[in-house]
Amino acid sequence: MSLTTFLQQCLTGISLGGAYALIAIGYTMVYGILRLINFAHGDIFMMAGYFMIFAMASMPWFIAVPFVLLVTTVLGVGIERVAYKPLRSAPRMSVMISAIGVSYLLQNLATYLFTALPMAYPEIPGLKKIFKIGGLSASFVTFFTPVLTIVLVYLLITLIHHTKMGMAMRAVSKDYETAALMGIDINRTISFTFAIGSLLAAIGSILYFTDRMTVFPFSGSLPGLKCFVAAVFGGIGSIPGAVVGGFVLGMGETALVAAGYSTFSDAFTFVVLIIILLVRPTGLFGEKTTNKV
Amino acid sequence: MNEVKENVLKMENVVMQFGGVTAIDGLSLEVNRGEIVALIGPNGAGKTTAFNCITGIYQPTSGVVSFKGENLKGKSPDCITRLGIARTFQNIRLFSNLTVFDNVLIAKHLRAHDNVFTATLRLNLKEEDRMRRETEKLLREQDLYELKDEIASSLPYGLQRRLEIARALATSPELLLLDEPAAGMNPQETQELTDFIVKIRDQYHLTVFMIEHHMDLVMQISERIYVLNFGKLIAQGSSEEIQNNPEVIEAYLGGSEDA
Amino acid sequence: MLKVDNLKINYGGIEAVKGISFEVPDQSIVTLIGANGAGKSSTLRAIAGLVKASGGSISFDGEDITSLPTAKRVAKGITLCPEGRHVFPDMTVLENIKIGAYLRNDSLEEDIQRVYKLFPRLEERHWQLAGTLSGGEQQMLAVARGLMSNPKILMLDEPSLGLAPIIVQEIFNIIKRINQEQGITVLLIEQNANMALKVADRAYVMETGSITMTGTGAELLANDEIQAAYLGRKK
Amino acid sequence: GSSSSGSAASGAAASKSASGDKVIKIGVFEPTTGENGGGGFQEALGIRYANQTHKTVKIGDDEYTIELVEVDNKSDKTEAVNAANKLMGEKVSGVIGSYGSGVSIAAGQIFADAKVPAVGASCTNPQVTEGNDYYFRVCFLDPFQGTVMANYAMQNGYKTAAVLTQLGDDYSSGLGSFFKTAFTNLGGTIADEEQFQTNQTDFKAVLTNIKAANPDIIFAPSSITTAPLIIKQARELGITSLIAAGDTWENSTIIENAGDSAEGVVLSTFFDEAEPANDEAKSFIEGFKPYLKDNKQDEIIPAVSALGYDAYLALYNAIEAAQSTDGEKIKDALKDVKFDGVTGSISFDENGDAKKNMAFIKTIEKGQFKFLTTTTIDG
Amino acid sequence: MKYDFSRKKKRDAVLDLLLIAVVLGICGFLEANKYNYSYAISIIERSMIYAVVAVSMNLVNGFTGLFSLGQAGFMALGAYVTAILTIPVSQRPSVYYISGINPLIANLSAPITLALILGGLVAAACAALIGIPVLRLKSDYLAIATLGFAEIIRALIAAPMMDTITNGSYGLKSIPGFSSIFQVLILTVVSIGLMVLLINSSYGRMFKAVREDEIAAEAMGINLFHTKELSFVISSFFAGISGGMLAMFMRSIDSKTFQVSLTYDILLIVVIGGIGSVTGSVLGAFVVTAGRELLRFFDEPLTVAGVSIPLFRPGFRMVIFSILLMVVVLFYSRGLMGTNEFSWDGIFGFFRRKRKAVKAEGR
Ligand SMILES: Nc1ncnc2c1ncn2[C@@H]1O[C@H](COP(=O)(O)OP(=O)(O)OP(=O)(O)O)[C@@H](O)[C@H]1O
Ligand SMILES: Nc1ncnc2c1ncn2[C@@H]1O[C@H](COP(=O)(O)OP(=O)(O)OP(=O)(O)O)[C@@H](O)[C@H]1O
Ligand SMILES: [Mg+2]
Ligand SMILES: [Mg+2]
Repeated sequence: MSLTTFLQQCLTGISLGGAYALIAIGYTMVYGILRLINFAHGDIFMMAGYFMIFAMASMPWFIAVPFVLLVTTVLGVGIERVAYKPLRSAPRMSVMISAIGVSYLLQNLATYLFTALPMAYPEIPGLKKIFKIGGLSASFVTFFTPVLTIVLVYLLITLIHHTKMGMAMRAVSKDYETAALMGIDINRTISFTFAIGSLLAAIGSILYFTDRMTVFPFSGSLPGLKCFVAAVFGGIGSIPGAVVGGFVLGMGETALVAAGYSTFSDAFTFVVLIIILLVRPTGLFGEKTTNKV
Repeated sequence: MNEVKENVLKMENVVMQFGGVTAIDGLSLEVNRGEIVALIGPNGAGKTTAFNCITGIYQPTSGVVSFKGENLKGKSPDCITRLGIARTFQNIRLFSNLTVFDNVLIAKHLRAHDNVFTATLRLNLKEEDRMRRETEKLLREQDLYELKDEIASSLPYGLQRRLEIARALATSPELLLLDEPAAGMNPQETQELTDFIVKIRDQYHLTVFMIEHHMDLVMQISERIYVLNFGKLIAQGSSEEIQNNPEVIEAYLGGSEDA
Repeated sequence: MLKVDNLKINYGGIEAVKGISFEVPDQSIVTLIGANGAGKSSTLRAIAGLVKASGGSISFDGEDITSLPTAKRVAKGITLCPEGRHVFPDMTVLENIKIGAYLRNDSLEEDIQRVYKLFPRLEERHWQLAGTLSGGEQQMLAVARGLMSNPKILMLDEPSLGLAPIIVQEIFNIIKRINQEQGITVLLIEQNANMALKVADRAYVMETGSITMTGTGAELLANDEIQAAYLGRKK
Repeated sequence: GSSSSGSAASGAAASKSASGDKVIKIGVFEPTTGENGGGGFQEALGIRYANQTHKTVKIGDDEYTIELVEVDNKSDKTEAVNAANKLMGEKVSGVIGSYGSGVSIAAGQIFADAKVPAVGASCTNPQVTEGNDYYFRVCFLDPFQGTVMANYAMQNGYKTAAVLTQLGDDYSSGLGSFFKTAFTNLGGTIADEEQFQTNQTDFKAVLTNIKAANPDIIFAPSSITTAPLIIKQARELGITSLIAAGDTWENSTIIENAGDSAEGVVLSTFFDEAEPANDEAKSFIEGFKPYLKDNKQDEIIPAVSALGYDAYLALYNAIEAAQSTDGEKIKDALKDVKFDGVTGSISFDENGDAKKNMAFIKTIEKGQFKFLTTTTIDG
Repeated sequence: MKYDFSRKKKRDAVLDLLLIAVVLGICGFLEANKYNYSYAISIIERSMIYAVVAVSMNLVNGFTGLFSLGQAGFMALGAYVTAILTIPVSQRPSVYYISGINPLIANLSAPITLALILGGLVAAACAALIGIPVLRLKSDYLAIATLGFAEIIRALIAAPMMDTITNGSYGLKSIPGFSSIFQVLILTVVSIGLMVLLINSSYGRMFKAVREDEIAAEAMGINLFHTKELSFVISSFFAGISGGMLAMFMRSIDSKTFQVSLTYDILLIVVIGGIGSVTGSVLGAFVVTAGRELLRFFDEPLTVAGVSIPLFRPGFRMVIFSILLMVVVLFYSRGLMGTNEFSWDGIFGFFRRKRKAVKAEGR
């Protein structure tokens, strides 16, 4: 493999990893707080893609982008209200099924409304600008994604560990009742968590789809699954973990495909995951559950 | 019973560390057959941890725990139960969604002779029958028979404690470890429990080793008492000796107030 | 200050509390005693808004709070230290203490020092994850956390459970102190009826969902029936 | 995007024929949702249109109304089994479909067991008809298509090729491997072979490898969902090789989504509206364009619609020849039908495959599909 | 279901017999009119197959409390083993027409029942291996690891290196179907019957103990690993059997049939039926499978009095289906059966309550 090809592959790996990381953070946020695998996360991400298509059709990009972020956030919070809130005291499995149900619903709704055919994702000026250095070529998003990811991680960690809202989120994640006894408004905290999670999905969707150019009803399902794996890999609930997980999977996958083992690129994701879990049963940076007898 | 005291449980120089915390620091003690022995000490002294080291939930950092002369090192909790040590937990751990009857019946399985095929194909009806009869008998003896179809978690606290003990008895132990059996009971109930412990000790030829903070109970029935503080043994002896030991009073019992 | 009127609580058809009424006067210590399963905890949970009352009303400072959500009640100054500790296992001791003051916006430093003084063990272990504390340590933490919210009324559900005798005395001393020094009203549930009645200004006895007896602490302490049933003194 | 609400009119006409009339039912076994929902819908349009133009059939002295029974197989094999059984439950005399070979293979046994003949429109995989007496088809096969593209490449001086196929997809893998065989036999070199996973959206890694191999032509048969992704990402990486594929790519969504990058892409197909093969084709083109408009579709006739139309005609002719509504008899008649369809003259070989030896090659130019050439191979 | 059969009331025995007679009667009727009811038969068969795998999933998830999502992978193993062993030797060249068939399996064949059992055994053996490392994991981590293994199994099946055995991307076809609906019925009843016997045996109680509290279970002398492994392996065995049945039902399979979404579907059935209820799983299998089919008319254009209702077009069915699903989950969050099992008392009680409610409203 020539050096150019190698570097090009590295760029690909980094940009894929960055996109995975962004989505994985959203998973980890919601899981960390609600102990809920939000299967609909990938589909919220897909819907954000469609929102952008329609928004850009009728407004300039600098209005469309905030608009899409807002609408996606509202969608996420709305889903929480309708599908998860009534199940606060139900078995965890029911909530998960509800999440799967929402995921089905969004996919089916998208198929119904927008057909199964892919739709072109609009270009946001600047993001798609292609840089060519020697034989290498990469667009602006390729560099922008990892940087933005790191910035967001910093902000989120600050939020969770150094603000009151963050403290409330962590308390709610353990025990609704006791959290309420501390004066924490459970519903507001959870809504807030979903808002952040969906916002991240929306940001992730802009970067991801800009790089991949089309949206179809199942666009969210595979990244959804992979990013969930990335989140588990890093230790679900841990934000730096999700980022590391995202990059490891993105780059590992790229390396494998580049080496000609596409067949195992999906399986690879899981092999890596299982190896990590065997060594560290709660993921790379996962907190050990404290369960004193 | 033997005239020579046969020791059933022996801990020698046991140390248990969690990261920076040394929960038990060189604990040595013995419990002899047929005795009721209490382990007391301030909160966080390492009492529960000692129990966890005995029952295999933790592996001690160093030191030896032996049961009837057999070193328990590396043995898993189920294996230790099989050897004849049963326990209850500080925070009640019943199979909360199962019935009282099933809670006890499950424990009976330990001594059953069957395998998954004979059990599934109902070739073990005799064995199953025997387990059920024994469970019934045990429940009757413990005055729990009327409640046999109740869901365990719906029982009042005191009865849950009693059920937990019954379940432990169902494994046919020689040594019974009780971790704060009277917690959450009012003095009246505590008194009943006191009589109950003596009764089962005699009825099932048990050795009892218990952790307790209710001094009336401890002082009434324990033949010997060990006192632990910061993971170290600070005193041992009879009720009177302990009650009058200044170090124990200072660290644990406090002023004259009755607890 | 707190007034409970004809409170009823249902768990799936089973009536755990059958229309009880009582009052907690300002700056007093009131205790509820009674056998296991009498409905004491349920009553406190209803006051804190954790379970819905199926009938009756609860008012606080003359205001009806029966249908207020828990967080709002806490904001009004009602704090419950729940039965079974319920510390946040994955947070450190210090974080647990701080979260007790979630609704406060003033400086916490002084109060933290105060609870540290009450429970030196907690200061020693402020960095430890609460889930790994011993049972008794967790109990101390739960009480400390409850104090941090600067409540008007502090409800304690069996605070002495599983504590060493010396700490039990300490806890009751603390109860008296916060009541006298800080003027916090206390509503207490205790199995240790003996000590509870000693500190209580007023006591209620609950049996299978109803209040069967009431009086000052001293009155009940002297009562033969109570002695036989709850104080373990036969005769 | 395409919307289908206009189809209500035709559907209603089919399902609500006045009682008392003699009715013969034909099943339309297509995916209208799922991975291949788009293509399946276009194929169904052709069938519905054919049903409008050939509404009744005479059997003996009776005039029978042909009624279409549509089921959605969701591009999913498990769903396909139920959908096929539903059709059998409806007592159809014949079945048309399906877009996507996998579902056709899955349903084939069910049709055969019920002794109901099926005519595939665009399912190009050999397995569909192989060993199944009751399955026929009006399109050419993957081996043929692969060979056609290999011929085209060699004839136009593309000597090295890279093949990019979708794992686990019989259409893509099959076509890729037939292309490979034919291309090497013709003396070309396969410079690189790459595969990708279903639902994969990032092709940069494989494309980077292809770029390094620097082939003259990239043959990348795949679904219309992935096509624009491959095309755009290839161009973004600065790959300038010719990109080619099979019949699935003749779909305007590819042009819409890949935009300028799609320019110059080459593909093989069954039909070209600029080159009507016969009178039937001429009248079809005239009639179908307005029909597409009524259904809010682009007025470019998709090849699969033409094939859907032909499949319907095949069954229609067979029913007329058999003079019966009985599946078994219609099957026997199908073996001998010969008629001029819009995609050329059609008759079936012993396997049930259409005897075709011509394919159209098209390219994308200025955002339009443009006829390039026809290619014939012998035998 | 109770251990003590002698006390079972006469009424229940009569009703049981009646129920069996009705089921046999319906099956007999359908079988006799096979060609008129092929659609109904296919729905029923598929429901039964899903019922088997749903119960097997319930065994690990509901009764043993292990959150396992590997079902699709084990079904795939069962399906491929069954298919490879039962495709008629004469048909094999045409099935493996692209890459040829591995000589090892070219002439290997087995009767259907044996093939199904072997399929189950292969799945079980694989589960035993997987179980050793992963059963240490807890809750969601276990879920994602088992799901991962299922995907790895699927990737291996589809891998080009396996072409001569699994026919890679092209899948297997020409799998012989069921000879009659009774064959499915018997297989289903026997499989579920065995699982019910297991659940109600002393081992079933141990599973439940592990579910309720692992630490307490260990303190009762239950070996956690052995018990979990046992439940996992047995569940996978039956998942393998149902996979084999699915292969026979579909007549052609490929690796895509066994995607994660299949596991989700089964999980859905289990939860909708009620986690920890066998009859719930069976009921769930029928409700979900039949529900999805019965809604088909939503996909067809609807014209009322000459006006076409605009909503009705392809895809609408699945939208409605997902909404119904959400409604069930939201309003029956413990599933249709909760953790209860079917009993005649329950049925009568249900109607009595209904009647009372009606009366109460009437006043
Ligand atoms: N898993 C663990 N990780 C870290 N520290 C632990 C762990 N288990 C116990 N400890 C520490 O070890 C010490 C002893 O705890 P233990 O539970 O044995 O106390 P105890 O004597 O039973 O007290 P109590 O009477 O309050 O129950 C405590 O300080 C506790 O914080
Ligand atoms: N969540 C619940 N679901 C069903 N029943 C409950 C629930 N919580 C409490 N109960 C029942 O309500 C009754 C009263 O319970 P409560 O906890 O209020 O009693 P208590 O007086 O606090 O007893 P203890 O001294 O044991 O704490 C008991 O019979 C108990 O079993
Ligand atoms: Mg302890
Ligand atoms: Mg209580």
